[in-house]
Amino acid sequence: MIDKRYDSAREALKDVFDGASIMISGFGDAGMPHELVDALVDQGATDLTVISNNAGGGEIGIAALMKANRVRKVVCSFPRMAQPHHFEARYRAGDVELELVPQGNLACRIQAAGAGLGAVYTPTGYGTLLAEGKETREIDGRMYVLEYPIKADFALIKALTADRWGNLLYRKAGRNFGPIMAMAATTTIAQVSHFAELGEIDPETVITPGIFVQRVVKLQPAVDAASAA
Amino acid sequence: MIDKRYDSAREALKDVFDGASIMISGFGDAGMPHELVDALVDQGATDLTVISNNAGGGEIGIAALMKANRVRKVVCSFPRMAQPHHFEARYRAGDVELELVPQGNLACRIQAAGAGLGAVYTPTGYGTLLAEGKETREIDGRMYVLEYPIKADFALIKALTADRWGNLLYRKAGRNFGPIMAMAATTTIAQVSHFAELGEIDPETVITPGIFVQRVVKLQPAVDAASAA
Amino acid sequence: MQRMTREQMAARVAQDIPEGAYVNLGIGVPTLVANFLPKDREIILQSENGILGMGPAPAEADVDWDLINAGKQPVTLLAGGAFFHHGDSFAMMRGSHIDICVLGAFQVSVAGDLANWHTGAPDAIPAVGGAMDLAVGAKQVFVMMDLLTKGGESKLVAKCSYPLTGIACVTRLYTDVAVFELGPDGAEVVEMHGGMTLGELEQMAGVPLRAKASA
Amino acid sequence: MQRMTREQMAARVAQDIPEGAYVNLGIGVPTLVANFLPKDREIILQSENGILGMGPAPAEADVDWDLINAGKQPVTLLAGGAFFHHGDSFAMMRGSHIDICVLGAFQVSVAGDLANWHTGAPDAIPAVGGAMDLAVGAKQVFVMMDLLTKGGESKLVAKCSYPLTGIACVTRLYTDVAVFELGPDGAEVVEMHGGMTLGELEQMAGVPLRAKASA
Repeated sequence: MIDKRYDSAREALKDVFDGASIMISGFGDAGMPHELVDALVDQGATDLTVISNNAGGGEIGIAALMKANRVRKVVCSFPRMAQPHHFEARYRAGDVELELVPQGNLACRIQAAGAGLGAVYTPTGYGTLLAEGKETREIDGRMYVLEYPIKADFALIKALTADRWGNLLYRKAGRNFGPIMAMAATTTIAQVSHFAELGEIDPETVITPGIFVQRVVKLQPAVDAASAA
Repeated sequence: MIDKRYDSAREALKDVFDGASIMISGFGDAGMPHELVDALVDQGATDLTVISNNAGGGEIGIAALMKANRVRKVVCSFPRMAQPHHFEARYRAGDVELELVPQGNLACRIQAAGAGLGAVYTPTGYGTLLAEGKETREIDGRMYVLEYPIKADFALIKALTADRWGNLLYRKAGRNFGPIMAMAATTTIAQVSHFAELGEIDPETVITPGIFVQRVVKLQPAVDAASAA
Repeated sequence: MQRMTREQMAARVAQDIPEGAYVNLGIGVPTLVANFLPKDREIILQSENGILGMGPAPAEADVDWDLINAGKQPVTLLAGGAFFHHGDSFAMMRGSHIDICVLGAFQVSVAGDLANWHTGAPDAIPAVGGAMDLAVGAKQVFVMMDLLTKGGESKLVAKCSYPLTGIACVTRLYTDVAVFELGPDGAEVVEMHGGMTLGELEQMAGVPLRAKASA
Repeated sequence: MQRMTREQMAARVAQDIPEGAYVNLGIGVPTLVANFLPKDREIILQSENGILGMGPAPAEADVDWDLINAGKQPVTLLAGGAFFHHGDSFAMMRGSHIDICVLGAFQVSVAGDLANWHTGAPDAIPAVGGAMDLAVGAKQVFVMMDLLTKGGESKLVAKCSYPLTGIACVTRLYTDVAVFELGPDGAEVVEMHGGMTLGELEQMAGVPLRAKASA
């Protein structure tokens, strides 16, 4: 029997290795798997490359990884979120390298990895600092920049509901990067609020089919957005 | 008030022009907007480029367009479906040009158009007849073929339900090319079985957001798959 | 001279957004435009984090931190709205499905080049978000900004000195003193506020300006 | 010599599909494999037209023409199944999310080149479907075919004479007389049916063969 459910974040993260590349979903706090990332701090892996829209704010999640100096490189579009002091300190100390990627290029490079493409010509960033040194090409009268896929060893994402095959539902704008990161990582680990029985999720409404998800773990968010709704 | 609902296929198709490129969804009969395509035969536009997975079978839909000799070129992955006699006759007579595209390249070129990419390096077809003369590149030890976006003036797609903003739900494997074609055409016209009130479709379950749909029209399929379910 | 407030500028931008438009409002001042959209027009707001049909801020009791805009402020969803993932969201922007985006700027050139993501200060930690995607992707890019910096320098320039966000992408510029159309032939003045002459405006802007021929 | 029937070949392939595998079965003979999957293993079938968790053919009364496989035959959906669009479906294939695909073939080379979409006949109307995508994308590509054509020619060749579907993509070849592993070092015989010797098989295949070292 296929059963992708794990009993604890600790179990779900046990093979994360030093030097691993890790995608982390979320935009603001929505869809951010803070509890799973906090468990990664406890797990101890270091020298990580983090691919996420932000570089952590406050004291939990990615910020806690930064504080513990586990991150060698961040690939993100917007490192400046609220209270970015842990990232800023590491960045200014030279402990962490920053690859700044326009958000749409970040999304499409993650999608390219998930879909098995070799590279894509994207319109974003042409003629800017963020395309310096990159190959460009005029296609049909418009200029494009050649960008390569971003894949990862692990994706840590937050969803609302999972079944034992790994099918996922999300909640509102918490969906954001989850579905595309799930497709681009070797091992996708989803933190969810609920487990559903197999067949309980309407096949028409599945957002991430289980083929893209290797492990699911039920974790109670410290602050549950749903409870405020 | 935004209202994308049209009273008839005739009205919805009235500005289809000679020489237009037209995407048509469907895989087998599932998701194939036969009734909308039949109305296009009546509408009279000719010299069309049809982008679809198949090149028509039997007597209705794309086959009827073929029979009426309205198609100059077909871009598809699998022209041989059941009873392809109308396509075959036009093809052998030299009336219609065939661009054969591997199905995954077809899908990803349509997606590239919808997403505004200039071109993509795809793994499919490298070293085969279908990549002859195309630019190739080795990336990370693997060979890829450069493929360009496929866009269209119109997309004719079949969905299950629409609201007046053009949000769409599909039915089972009838979804296939509909969502990606809707994103790649200037004017997307969806044939649906039901109209829903605005707000009746759960925002979590919308498959094609209305931004990708310009017109919706309720047409009763001659043979309704749902009635057999 | 009377200058427009931010609210007046937002109201002016809102006038130019037609019924049925799909619109993305950038972080900061452009967000104000939502408050001035004509009540008799249905206009659909997109947020880069996966929302179409964004509604106004909720009452405090209804705040849901899974329903926020690109500026991470709580919002609501209108009937007819939809959620989607970041791939689809940026396909909307980059694939020219968004009719209008409204952005702030540090500088805009008369040809429509945009600089709004980076001051170029060597010690700044840069952040770009979705600005470059909106700049290249939306069918029309509107910029809202004061014409002058606090130091009195014109932000409408012959050539941007700040790092660029996008090239030749801004179509309309809404400032506190005038509205401009930008393009390969330079800046045209669509309207002036506060009774200025074209000569006075040109002097203030420090770039050559033409009056737009009336339609 | 006793040769395997199609059903026996399908059963043999099914043995090599492990618990939890995501599998795409090509049109035609490979579809038979579904009937022989071990009942004690959960194996998830994908169909290129947007289905995961495909179940067996329905009773005639339950046929639904919106629920068909890649061969356009009616199927069912298991609990836990999902529908998705063609973009996601081919991302599953091309992005190496499918563990195993099983395809038929006109010819396979000892290095794993596959020819299964086009006979090369000048008057044939070619059709490719998803064959090339599966060939390059699945983690493992299994081919099922009789070793010989009806005319007695080997379909396991040094170099394909038919137009290629993919290069160096086939990992295992299941025939009516033997099972092979293919790769850069050529063809290894995993097992032989009907009591043949390696020499007899090599003569029949017409290409150099090695016995696979036992694990």
